[in-house]
Amino acid sequence: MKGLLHIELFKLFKKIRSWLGPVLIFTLIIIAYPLTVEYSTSELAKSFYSILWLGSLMTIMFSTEDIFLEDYLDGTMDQYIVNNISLPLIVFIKIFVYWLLIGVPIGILSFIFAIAFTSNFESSLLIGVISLVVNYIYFAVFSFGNSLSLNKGSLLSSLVCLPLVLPILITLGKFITALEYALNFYSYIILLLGVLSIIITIIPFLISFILKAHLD
Amino acid sequence: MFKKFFHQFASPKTFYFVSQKIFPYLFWLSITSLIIGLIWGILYAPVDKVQGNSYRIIYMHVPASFAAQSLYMMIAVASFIFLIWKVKLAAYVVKSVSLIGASVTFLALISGSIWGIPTWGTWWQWDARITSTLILFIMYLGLISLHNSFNNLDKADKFISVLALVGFINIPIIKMSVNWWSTLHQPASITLSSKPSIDLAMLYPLMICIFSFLGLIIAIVLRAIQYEILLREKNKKWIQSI
Amino acid sequence: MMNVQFESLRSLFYMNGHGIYVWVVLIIFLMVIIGLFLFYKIKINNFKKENNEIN
Amino acid sequence: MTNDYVLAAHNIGYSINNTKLFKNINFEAKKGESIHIKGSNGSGKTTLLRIIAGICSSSNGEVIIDEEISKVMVGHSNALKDYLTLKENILMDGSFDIKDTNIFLESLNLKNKLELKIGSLSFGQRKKASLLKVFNNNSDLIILDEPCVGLDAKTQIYLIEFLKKELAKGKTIVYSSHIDMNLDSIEVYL
Repeated sequence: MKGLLHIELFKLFKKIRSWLGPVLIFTLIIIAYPLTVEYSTSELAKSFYSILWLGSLMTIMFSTEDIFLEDYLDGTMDQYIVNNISLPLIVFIKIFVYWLLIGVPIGILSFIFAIAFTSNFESSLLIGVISLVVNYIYFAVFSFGNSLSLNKGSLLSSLVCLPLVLPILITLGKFITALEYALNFYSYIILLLGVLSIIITIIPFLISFILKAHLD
Repeated sequence: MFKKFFHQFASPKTFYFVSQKIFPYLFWLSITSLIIGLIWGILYAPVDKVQGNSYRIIYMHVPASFAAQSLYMMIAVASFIFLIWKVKLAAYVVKSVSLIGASVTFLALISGSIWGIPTWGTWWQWDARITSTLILFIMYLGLISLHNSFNNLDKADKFISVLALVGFINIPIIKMSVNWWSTLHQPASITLSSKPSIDLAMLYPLMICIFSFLGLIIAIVLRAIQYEILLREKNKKWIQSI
Repeated sequence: MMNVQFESLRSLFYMNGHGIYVWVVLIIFLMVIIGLFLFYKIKINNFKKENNEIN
Repeated sequence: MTNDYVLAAHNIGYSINNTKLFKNINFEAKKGESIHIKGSNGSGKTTLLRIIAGICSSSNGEVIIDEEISKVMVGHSNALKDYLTLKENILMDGSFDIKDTNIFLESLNLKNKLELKIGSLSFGQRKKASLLKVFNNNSDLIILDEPCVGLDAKTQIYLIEFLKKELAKGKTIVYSSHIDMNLDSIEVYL
């Protein structure tokens, strides 16, 4: 398993545009946001969080587009099966690696931007952590969508994924309100962690079932 | 045991001929009762004190929303049967119901938003019920476009049923979260749920409309499944002799 | 109790200003039903026609 | 009865959208035997090989392969990454050392291409690179889908000689090829 993790990490790391591109685009979205609003700090802080969540959602949506496509087209996926490598394991590792190289930088950037926009260190740190958790969920859900529409383009996968990520977005909204009004926000964090744990365990099996059906 | 049952009674051929026999009864029965229900609702039911005559849209809107949700339930059950017991007929059900479900959900959305103009003064409200119906509509669209984008129909059947099941688990979650989210806002001035308890004279025609519309839609679903059977199994001998 | 709620045909169409909404919804409602029904009827008939031509 | 077959196929059929691609395919292979799958374009050779490799599942019938047997397969898609160098691609396979590969790299004229990206290699060179998997393996069952396509005459002979040696060692080969590879194979027609 360590070898597989190493290989997948190496493969993604070598494809610089696949991981640096999304991170840059996320940065650009956040930088472009103040330019569209007439400047006043309180106004900016108000909808900063929406931009943050939607920005990471969009970035992750298109960064996962070729998460399985490349291996499917060049026959690497066939080799996984011929060599008896567990497909759910590969799926799990792939999602983890994508999260590590794209999700983690986005999480750190969210933390930095949150300080810049709200100038509150503690809540920004919390935002950073939540962003890490939510990014993993996004990666898992969009990998699911992209595995369904493997070589059929991203239109289909976004149609498929929108209803699935919606509850997450609502939870994030509730979390932010709780944070701003100093209410009890821990329940939302626990809820997100619960969703994360379910997704970590179920999604790899679901996706590998779909990938097997694609190879048939 | 289940498998044996399904393979005997749910063979496409048996289904085709049985549904051919059922269809006219179901169709004519539900269409007459639907017409009765609509005439009763629109002409004879008393006027609503708060909303006036515009409430009569309820006799079209509620049956459509009810059918939209029951059809998704049907899809979920069928896709479960397909994935577990690999019954081909179940896959045909999933495929053909998704198109009808999408049109019925569209009907529910359109009638709801037209109803919104006289009652709320706006044709769209980000209210919990409307939002979750909109998402249901998107899910139907997802199912249809997923199935249409694959040439290999065996693959497409698997994908559509996986998606339908995941979506089915997601429906209560969406409902819950959307309810939860809309409590943030001011409650809508008049919503269906907060309406004063409905008068019996209004309720009877509504019940008739709901069930006869469902019956009518199921009759059309039977037709759709028949078409799907013809299309998929056109190489079979019994179809060539029809 | 079971009386027609409208005095004239005109008031039935007008419905105190709400008639337009009710009738538009009714038309869309019927159109969707008829449309779905005809859609499958035509498709099945076309299939059978082609099927008979081949055989 | 002892079952000494490495690979046995009973009554295999495959259909797409209720249209049969092929049906009733039967064959058996022992150690040291090879099977040549023949058929016209679109008759399902690749699909049959994928069924044998366990990638696809057949619509009817079954392929019986001993579970302990290790397989190696080279198909049309070569499982090489364009953005990695040849050396990195070889290392990624993980199952063998770059030192062991040296003999094959030299005889295939790939030795001086190790540091080049796969994207800059020619079609034939990529084919050779993907065949390295076959040359450098300990698998008992070798599955080849049109291995000679794109290879020059010299390499073809090299490959065939290598496969003959492997057969003599008691390995089993299943392949499809439009060129006769003189391996004394059992022929299966689709």
